[in-house]
Amino acid sequence: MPQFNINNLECVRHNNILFSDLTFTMKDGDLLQIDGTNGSGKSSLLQICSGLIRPSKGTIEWNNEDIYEYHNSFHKDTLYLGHKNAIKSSLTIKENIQFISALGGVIENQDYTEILNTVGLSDTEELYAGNLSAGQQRRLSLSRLLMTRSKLWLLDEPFNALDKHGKRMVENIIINHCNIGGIVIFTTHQEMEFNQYPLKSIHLGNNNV
Amino acid sequence: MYKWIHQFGSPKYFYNISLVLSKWIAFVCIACFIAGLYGGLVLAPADYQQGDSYRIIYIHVPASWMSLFVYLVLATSGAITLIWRIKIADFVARASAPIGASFTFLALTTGAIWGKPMWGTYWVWDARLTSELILLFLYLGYIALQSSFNDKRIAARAGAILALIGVINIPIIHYSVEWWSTLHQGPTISKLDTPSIHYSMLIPLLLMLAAYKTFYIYVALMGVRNEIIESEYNTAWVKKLLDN
Amino acid sequence: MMLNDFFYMGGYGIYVWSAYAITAIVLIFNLILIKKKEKKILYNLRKLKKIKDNNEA
Amino acid sequence: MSESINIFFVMLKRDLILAMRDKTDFINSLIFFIIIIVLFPLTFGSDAKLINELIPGVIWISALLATCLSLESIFRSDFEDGTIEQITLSRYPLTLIVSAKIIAHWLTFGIPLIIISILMGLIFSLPVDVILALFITLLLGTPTLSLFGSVMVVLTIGLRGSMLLSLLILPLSMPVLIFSILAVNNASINQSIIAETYFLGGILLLAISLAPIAASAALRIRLS
Repeated sequence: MPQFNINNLECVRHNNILFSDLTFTMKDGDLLQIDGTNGSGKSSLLQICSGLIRPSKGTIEWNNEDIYEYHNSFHKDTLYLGHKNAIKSSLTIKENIQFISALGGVIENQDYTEILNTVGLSDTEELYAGNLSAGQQRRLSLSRLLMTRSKLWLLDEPFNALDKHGKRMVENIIINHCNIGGIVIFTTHQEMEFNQYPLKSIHLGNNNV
Repeated sequence: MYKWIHQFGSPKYFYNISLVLSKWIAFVCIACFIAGLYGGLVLAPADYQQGDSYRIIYIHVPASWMSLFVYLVLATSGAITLIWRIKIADFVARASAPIGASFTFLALTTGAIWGKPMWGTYWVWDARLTSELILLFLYLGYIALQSSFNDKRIAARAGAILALIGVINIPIIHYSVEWWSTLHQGPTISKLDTPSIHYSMLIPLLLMLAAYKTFYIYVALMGVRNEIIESEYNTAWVKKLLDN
Repeated sequence: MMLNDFFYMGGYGIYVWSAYAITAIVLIFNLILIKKKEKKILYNLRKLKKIKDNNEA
Repeated sequence: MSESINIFFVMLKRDLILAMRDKTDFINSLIFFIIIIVLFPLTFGSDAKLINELIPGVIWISALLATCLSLESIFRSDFEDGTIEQITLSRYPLTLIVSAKIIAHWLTFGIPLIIISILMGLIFSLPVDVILALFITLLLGTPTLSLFGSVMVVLTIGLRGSMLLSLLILPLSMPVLIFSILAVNNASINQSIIAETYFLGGILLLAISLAPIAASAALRIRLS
């Protein structure tokens, strides 16, 4: 049973302690929202959880294994989505989506129309991604949530640039993932509903959890 | 062993040890300089071919040896930084780079000055001078890379990769330059058991080498102490130190 | 006479002594630079500490 | 395992398509390459014998500078749009993906550069042996430059100015340059170039085994 343990985490950026003594545990089906003011370290926390940056203190364990020591097995179980969309504007939507699915480890699924329908980009396969609006690019980027075998999702501001409809869509994808035992950590400063799904939350900035 | 390394790698411990060591090192350094200079400039006889101009050897050869040695230190501490993440290794590399570049610069200028009476010109494309010049570029690149990062931790790790690639390349560079160069004299001291120079010339040379090495250690330790204080200034022992 | 010979270096004096002079300058320069840096760091940190202490008091 | 090989080809194909779509980057560096070569005869006058002696070396120096210039773009767009994080955190070995990117760069930039060099040799009517030596040395040398260069690109990406990149690459590429020039010189006086070829091959093997690992390590460092 996968578990994600954060112990005594401390993050220092530019000689400022952003947060310290942060400890929490996540089990199957857990959904965690991190909020806080700008510069409170939301993105840094997600980047630390993803293994991109090392914390100045503390440990992170996945299945009771340190994520730096066993980074191969950790990366296989993790999906990280940052502020940036990782979409190439000079590739078509289909080419983008093919690359996303290959990187996510889902190869057998060659029919992308359903996925494009789900994220609301139907019949756009041959368009260049550069022609899409910011919101549409975000949707395209979020399509990686549908093409991954990873259990732990780390989403940085997934609702950015999305309209009400898009927000609902992403909420549903996240709830579906949690319902089948996935773990999701996301940052946002918006109020979230999630159809009464039990939502944990961490507030950064005043060091209270 | 690992525990010992970690204890030695603890900034406070290193700081205190290095303070004590520095005094002795300074003493040895000055003694070696005096003895080496006296032996090299006064006692040693003039060379039968090069006359007194060969006396530049006492500052040229140690400088070029040290230039290579310090680069090895950069690469070694780089490897330690990458593998064990010991802070002191970062500091050693950071403190060593400028002095290493200085040694390289000295090896080049003294070599060029020595070249004037020997070859009739300041610069010839001699193998050792040329690879020394490339080594200087490697140092300058290292320093430039390190100083363009704001985050010292990232700077140290990026520098470590550069130094490791550089150190792998140094033998290749040296060999390629040697291959290419036609104008070069054989190494003066390749094997210590069969010295091609007389011992009255050799002993001052070794003394000067010791002087250079201790000088390097002295300056590098001082640089490391600076880095330690700067990065640990939030800790209790540095605060106490600042009160004095 | 002896001293003259010493500085004359069999005609190579200018080369030998300029090489030694450059070496001395560069090495001493390294020493001065690092001493200066030490002073600067200590000065800055002490100042910083003073500000902090005053804030706390 | 087969999945990892698949991602290698996916990455390679993607970078090749991208290079074909955003042609400006590598076409500009190829034009830069040609212009430098043309500048030399303009500076040294039209003495055919002198030019013939100089031009192989000139081609090599131009290749070196143009490679420096073109390498800069190899990871740039991936850093800008966040792809690099997705790659680094993916389930596949980073070295494999990085290797695919370097190979793609060499295919789109190195091969045209070699072809242009041969054409330049023909235009300047160099002896066949010299052109052959140029071909062999460029074939072994340009991938080495791409490999070591890519490490330096990752180290310097996003830092101020691209001068730093050249400052790091040029000293390290000295051996490749020296052995290549020696080979070409030997060819021009009808001597064997086998020894130099072996050295270039050896350096290439070293670069193949080291550079992808170093570049991946550098990537992880730069993202932290």
